Amino acid sequence: MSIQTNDLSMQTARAPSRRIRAVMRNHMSLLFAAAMLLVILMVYASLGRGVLTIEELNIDSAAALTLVLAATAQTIVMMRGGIDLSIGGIISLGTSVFATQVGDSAISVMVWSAIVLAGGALIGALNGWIMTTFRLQPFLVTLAMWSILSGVAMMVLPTDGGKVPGWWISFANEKLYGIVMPVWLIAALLLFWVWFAATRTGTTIKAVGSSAKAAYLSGVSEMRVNMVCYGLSGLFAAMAALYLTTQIGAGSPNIGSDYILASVAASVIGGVSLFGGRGHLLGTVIGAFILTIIGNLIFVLRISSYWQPVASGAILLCAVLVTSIIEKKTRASSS
Amino acid sequence: EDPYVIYLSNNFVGNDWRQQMLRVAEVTANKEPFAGRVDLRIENVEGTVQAQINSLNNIIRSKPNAILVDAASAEALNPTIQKACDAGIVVISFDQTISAPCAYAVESDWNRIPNVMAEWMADQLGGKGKVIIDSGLAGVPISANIEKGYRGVLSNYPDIEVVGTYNGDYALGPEQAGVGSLLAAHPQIDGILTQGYGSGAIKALQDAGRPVVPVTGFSYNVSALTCLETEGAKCILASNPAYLSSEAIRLAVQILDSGERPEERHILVNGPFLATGGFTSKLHPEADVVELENGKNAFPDLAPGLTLPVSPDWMEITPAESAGTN
Amino acid sequence: MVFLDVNGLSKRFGGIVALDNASFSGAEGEVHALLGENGAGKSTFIQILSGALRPDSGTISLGGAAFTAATPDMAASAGIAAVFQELSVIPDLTVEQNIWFRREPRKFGGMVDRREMRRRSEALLTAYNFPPLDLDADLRSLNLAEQQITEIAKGLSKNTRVIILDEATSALPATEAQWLLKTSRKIAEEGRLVIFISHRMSEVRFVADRLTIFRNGETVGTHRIDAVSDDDIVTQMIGRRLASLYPHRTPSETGRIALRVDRMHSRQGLKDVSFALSEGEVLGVGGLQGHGQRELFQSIFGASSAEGGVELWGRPANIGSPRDALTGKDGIALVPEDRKGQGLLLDKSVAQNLTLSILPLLSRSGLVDRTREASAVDQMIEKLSIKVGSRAQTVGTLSGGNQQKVVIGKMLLTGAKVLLLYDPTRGVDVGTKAEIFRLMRELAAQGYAILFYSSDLSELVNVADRVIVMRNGETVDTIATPDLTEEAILSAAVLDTRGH
Amino acid sequence: MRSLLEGRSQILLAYASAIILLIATSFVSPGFLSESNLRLTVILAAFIGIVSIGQTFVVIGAGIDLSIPWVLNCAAVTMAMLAGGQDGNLAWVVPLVLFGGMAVGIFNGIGVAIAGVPPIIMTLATNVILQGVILVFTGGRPTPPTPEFITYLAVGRIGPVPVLGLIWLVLAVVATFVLSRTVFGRQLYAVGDNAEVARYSGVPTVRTTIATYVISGFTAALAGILLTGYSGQAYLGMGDAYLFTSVAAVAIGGASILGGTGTYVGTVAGALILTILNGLLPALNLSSGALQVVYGLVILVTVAASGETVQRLGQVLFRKRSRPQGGE
Ligand SMILES: Nc1ncnc2c1ncn2[C@@H]1O[C@H](COP(=O)(O)OP(=O)(O)OP(=O)(O)O)[C@@H](O)[C@H]1O
Ligand SMILES: Nc1ncnc2c1ncn2[C@@H]1O[C@H](COP(=O)(O)OP(=O)(O)OP(=O)(O)O)[C@@H](O)[C@H]1O
Ligand SMILES: [Mg+2]
Ligand SMILES: [Mg+2]
Repeated sequence: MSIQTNDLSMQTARAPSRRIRAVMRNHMSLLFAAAMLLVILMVYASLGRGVLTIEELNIDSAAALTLVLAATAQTIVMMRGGIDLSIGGIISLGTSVFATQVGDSAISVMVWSAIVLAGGALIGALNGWIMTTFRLQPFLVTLAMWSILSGVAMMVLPTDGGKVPGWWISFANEKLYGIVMPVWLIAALLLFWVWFAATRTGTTIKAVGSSAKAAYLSGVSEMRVNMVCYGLSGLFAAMAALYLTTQIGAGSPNIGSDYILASVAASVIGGVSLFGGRGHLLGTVIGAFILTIIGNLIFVLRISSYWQPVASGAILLCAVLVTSIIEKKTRASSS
Repeated sequence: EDPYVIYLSNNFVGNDWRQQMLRVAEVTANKEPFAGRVDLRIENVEGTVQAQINSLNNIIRSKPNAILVDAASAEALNPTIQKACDAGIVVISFDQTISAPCAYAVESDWNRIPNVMAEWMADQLGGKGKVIIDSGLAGVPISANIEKGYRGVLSNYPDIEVVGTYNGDYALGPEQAGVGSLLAAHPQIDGILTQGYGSGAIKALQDAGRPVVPVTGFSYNVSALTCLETEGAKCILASNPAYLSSEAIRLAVQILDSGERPEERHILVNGPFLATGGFTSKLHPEADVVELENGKNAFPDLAPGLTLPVSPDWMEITPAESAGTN
Repeated sequence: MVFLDVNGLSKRFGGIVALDNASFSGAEGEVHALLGENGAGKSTFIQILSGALRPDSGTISLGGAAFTAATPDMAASAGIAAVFQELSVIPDLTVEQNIWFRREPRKFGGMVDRREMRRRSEALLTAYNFPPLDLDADLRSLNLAEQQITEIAKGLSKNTRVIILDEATSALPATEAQWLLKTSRKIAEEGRLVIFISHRMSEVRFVADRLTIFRNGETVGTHRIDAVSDDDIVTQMIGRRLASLYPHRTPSETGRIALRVDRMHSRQGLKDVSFALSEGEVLGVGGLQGHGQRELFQSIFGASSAEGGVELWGRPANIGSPRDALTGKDGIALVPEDRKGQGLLLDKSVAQNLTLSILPLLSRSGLVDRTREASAVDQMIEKLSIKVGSRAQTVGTLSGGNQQKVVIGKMLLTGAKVLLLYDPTRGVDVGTKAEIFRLMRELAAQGYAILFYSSDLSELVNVADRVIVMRNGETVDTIATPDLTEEAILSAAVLDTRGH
Repeated sequence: MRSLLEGRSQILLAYASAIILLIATSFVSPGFLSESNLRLTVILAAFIGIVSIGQTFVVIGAGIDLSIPWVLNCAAVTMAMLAGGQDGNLAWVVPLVLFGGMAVGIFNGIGVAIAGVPPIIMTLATNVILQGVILVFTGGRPTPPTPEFITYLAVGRIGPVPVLGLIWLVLAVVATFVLSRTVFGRQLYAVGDNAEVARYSGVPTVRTTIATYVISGFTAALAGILLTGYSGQAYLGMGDAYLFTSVAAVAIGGASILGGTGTYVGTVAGALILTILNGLLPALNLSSGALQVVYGLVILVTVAASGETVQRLGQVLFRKRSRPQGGE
């Protein structure tokens, strides 16, 4: 009947524009983060360093990778609407165990890497189990776990020390087609995400973060989701620990704490919502690079020592401020 | 010829000691014999190892003559420092030093300091009593070192018992709180070996209404003043001088000038001890222990957070300069 | 012959008895309506059948075998799927992801097989001849009707012997509602059982073969649809006779213009809306859904920005935020479309929700006067006969209709003189509907000015004095009694009566 | 009924665990229940408690304030410098400093509520900037000693009762009253629960959000001033301990860090638990590592106990379907 057809035509007319809006909405934060990074790079480049060179890419990637891995862990948990402070403990313990136990042989490195990774995953899963069984806030459970793991790390290795094989340290500078391992790793990480986001597990985690109640109505098991999320988080934190040992050539029982807030910051800058359901690892990677490169920017700007903290904070703030404002406006008019 | 480009990479700005150290470095660089010969560039980073590694990488890329490092970690910077050395840059770590063999380490004598102070304590207690020890900042090598030294010496006195430890974190608040809770736990405490101010411990004793017992600490102005002004206080204060930075600059310039490098990578800076009443160490007879004296080595009109002594003997840095109050 | 047989089903929530020894029996090939006032226990019943809730006691048999389901998944595989009243869709997933959530077809490496999923989606949509639906749109970006349709698609996609529609039409515009009714018949003719819940008698008449009536969690009776009159049904539902659904309409407008909207236009799709709402008038807003009604209501309320003049009692009003609307001298109040997203704090108490907008009014020098608050709350619970265990019950645990009543109560409490009612009777039972309509006329008579949108045309026709018809964001026509009929509105909505 | 009872019983349980902890501690540390030590405990708890007032408001409003450490530190340092050790100057110095703290709060609030910067980033950046600002402002100069009166406020006592304890008590009563009885408090819960619904209900969401950060700035500055009294001087880094502690106290007190719930009464329990724990640990005579393990375990057990029990209660009384704690 005429009504139906009229209605049809009207709706279909609206559909495409809406699809664009939907895509916009989902990846806006990510786009803005990218823009932010670009601007910073421009400023940076204009200050006489050949920025857009492979060399720079290699150096910055090597510097950023630990944070990227830690932030990956955090992103997965934040997608589900949680937070994981225990990555601090996992990183500390990971480096400590690895640096104290590992020998020079490749076998030994492989074995102990495996052990550290497995340990991280297990500890993460334990977080998930505890918070589900006792209905506790992720914040508290992971805060406690952070403290516990740091303590254990300190028992394993009271102060910075231990050693890792020389060839392991130089891993970060190994080149493949003129590009260092960290860059390839980051690429691999993004590929992983593309795959992960396309799996049922990926969708489920996003769904629970978006609306836990609806997800449970659809038969999602809270226990399973939590154990998987925090397990993965632990796994990536352990990866961060392993890579970190190539950077510091030793173990450190308290180094992990440096990455807790930074990992959250990187994710948030990259457009991951603290309330769950939204985010993409690409954004997180961009966020991590922004945080890393701001340091370089300060250096080349030759800012006097007193002003350096002010500057780093101010740059970050300006960047986020501008993008947030634009984003808010865009959202307002597109919804 | 153009001045040496020397970078000072400092991993933490958040306490009085570091601020004085930075100020002293600047003062030194602009005083004879360095005025005009040293282009000192200070790079501060916020606490984290990662940040200092990144900062050092930036510094290395700009190929300076020398890098002075107050390090976030004794080990974690080694791979980066190695890069610097390979690039032919003179690397001198100070205060929190690093273990990389290619870098020099300018520091206080962390074996002598706890030894002398523990010996003094034992002397004060007549070889008998219950004491508590400050473990400093968890995970920091120097902290472990000092505690080890304290315990090592005290173990020679069978009648002295270490009944507790706390983390003083080199800050007043934690020292006061830590001592406070140990006082609660132990009805009898005859001596307190801190790694921090010592004055916090004395305050804690007073708050708890306990008699003031012998206290070891480090020579901050506030510590010295507290020891002098508090009724019946007995203190020994070791110095970890803030002018370690000037010593590092001096060493760097010396190496750059002469082009030859000292064999010994460890350069120990021996500041004097300040004590209420004189004391001569048997373990380290060479250690000079100066008697605390108002106006001479304790300055009521200067800031409490000032670290003493303010000036190395080979150069005149006034208290005002090191306090930045001029 | 009986296919689904339920006996002695009981469910309590703390003090509240939701189901009290209820029974139900449905046969394959029928559309079986389930009726009852708000809070009668229908949704609880449904949630138990579909594995979302576990009963305290009672037996369920399906096709002769005992049926137990711990989760909706298990229920679905056992042969029962439900379209929930409280939508179970996920805001940050696309329509398609929602339909197949956790049942996605997969290819190598566990990745979702998008092509296959798309194939199935399109097959599903065409099989039931769904209204057009953008499979890639985020649920967040959809309006309630579209979300409801997604929920329906999700339910039908499970392809079960028993399909439950819990007030699935309540959020749908006329055309889509029509479609769903036809679809339900079709499904029944395929030999499956459709359990259909609605508060719209006309729909029940159109679609149901039999109906079962709940009251206070008990089964009152089951009848063949042609064996009972509407009056009997209503009587059994609410336990008393209902004179008439619609109040007698005595014109009460004073002619004083309360709200004048002049050439209002906005990015959100309002092109050019002008009208005047006079004191004591109930002005209906008609037209096909999605032609700007929602945007109009929100823009007047200051919830979304729009250009164009707004006058209140002849004075130009400058409303930048809902707060301005509510706090302005004899301000404007809104019953928003989205109960969950805009109307209620679901995990706060009934009292906190009812008084949220009027805290300043209830307070002396910044302090909330608790006694005044309590009395205001009780009076509203009383007035709208909201079924609650206590003032402090969490709103989220109220039945759908009672939640809607809380939204209305919240608006009434503001004391605003201009009321914007966007589909206020959604999911509300007949008894209360009648009450609400009576209230609207009464308020009008007291000089309130009411702007009224309903997804149910007959409500507009029977309650409003005039109806402005919107089409593509413009007001295309104004129809007043006596020639105010559903046909008139529809034709105006579809073909431009200004004839060019 | 549920939400109400849940809130209440969780708080009760928090206090129960605080008391149990206290008793446990008094076994390990005989003098712990001595008057002087209880006084010390109250004083130390008061500092956590006072900074946590602001954090409680912010967290209820679905935000977080990570700028507390250096707001506190800046307040302490500027107070010490401006007062120059003279009580006489306090009359204008203290108000000025407190106002400074509130100004920072306004800055945070505007960034979050109007510009839409995620709170965690906004306040983190503010924290870093403030650290730099104070260094620039003081030239890193160590500060003069604390005026007598401040010291009195921090460690003085009236009879056996510590002055600071009384100050805290007053503030606690005010905070609780504001949250539970005032329009602002009630609206704050709404904003934290669902900002959109709040906005549709005419709640001044922007102003309300900003207000929470202002309060936080105020309490952080106040704590800073008082803390100089306790430690006898303002020193750089004195605030760092309060970054996670303040959030932990709020969370242990039963607030969800996702906003919409929480009470200050609960936070007080949190502050007490953390302080007693800090008093217990040194007495245990363990290695730093072991201490951190114990610290974590105790926190876990404490909150697990209350959390679990509450849930049981809820299930028994209301057959509540399991809903996620952090999920929505
Ligand atoms: N989780 C719960 N906690 C407490 N009471 C509940 C809960 N769920 C439902 N109830 C109560 O059970 C009763 C039945 O609710 P139900 O949703 O089944 O009614 P309904 O027939 O669907 O009404 P409506 O037509 O308004 O949807 C209501 O009084 C409701 O308040
Ligand atoms: N939660 C929110 N997120 C983004 N913008 C908002 C939010 N709430 C309100 N606004 C915008 O901020 C402006 C002021 O809104 P609101 O009245 O809530 O804050 P307010 O400044 O306290 O109000 P008033 O100026 O009357 O005191 C409005 O234009 C509104 O659109
Ligand atoms: Mg229902
Ligand atoms: Mg306003």
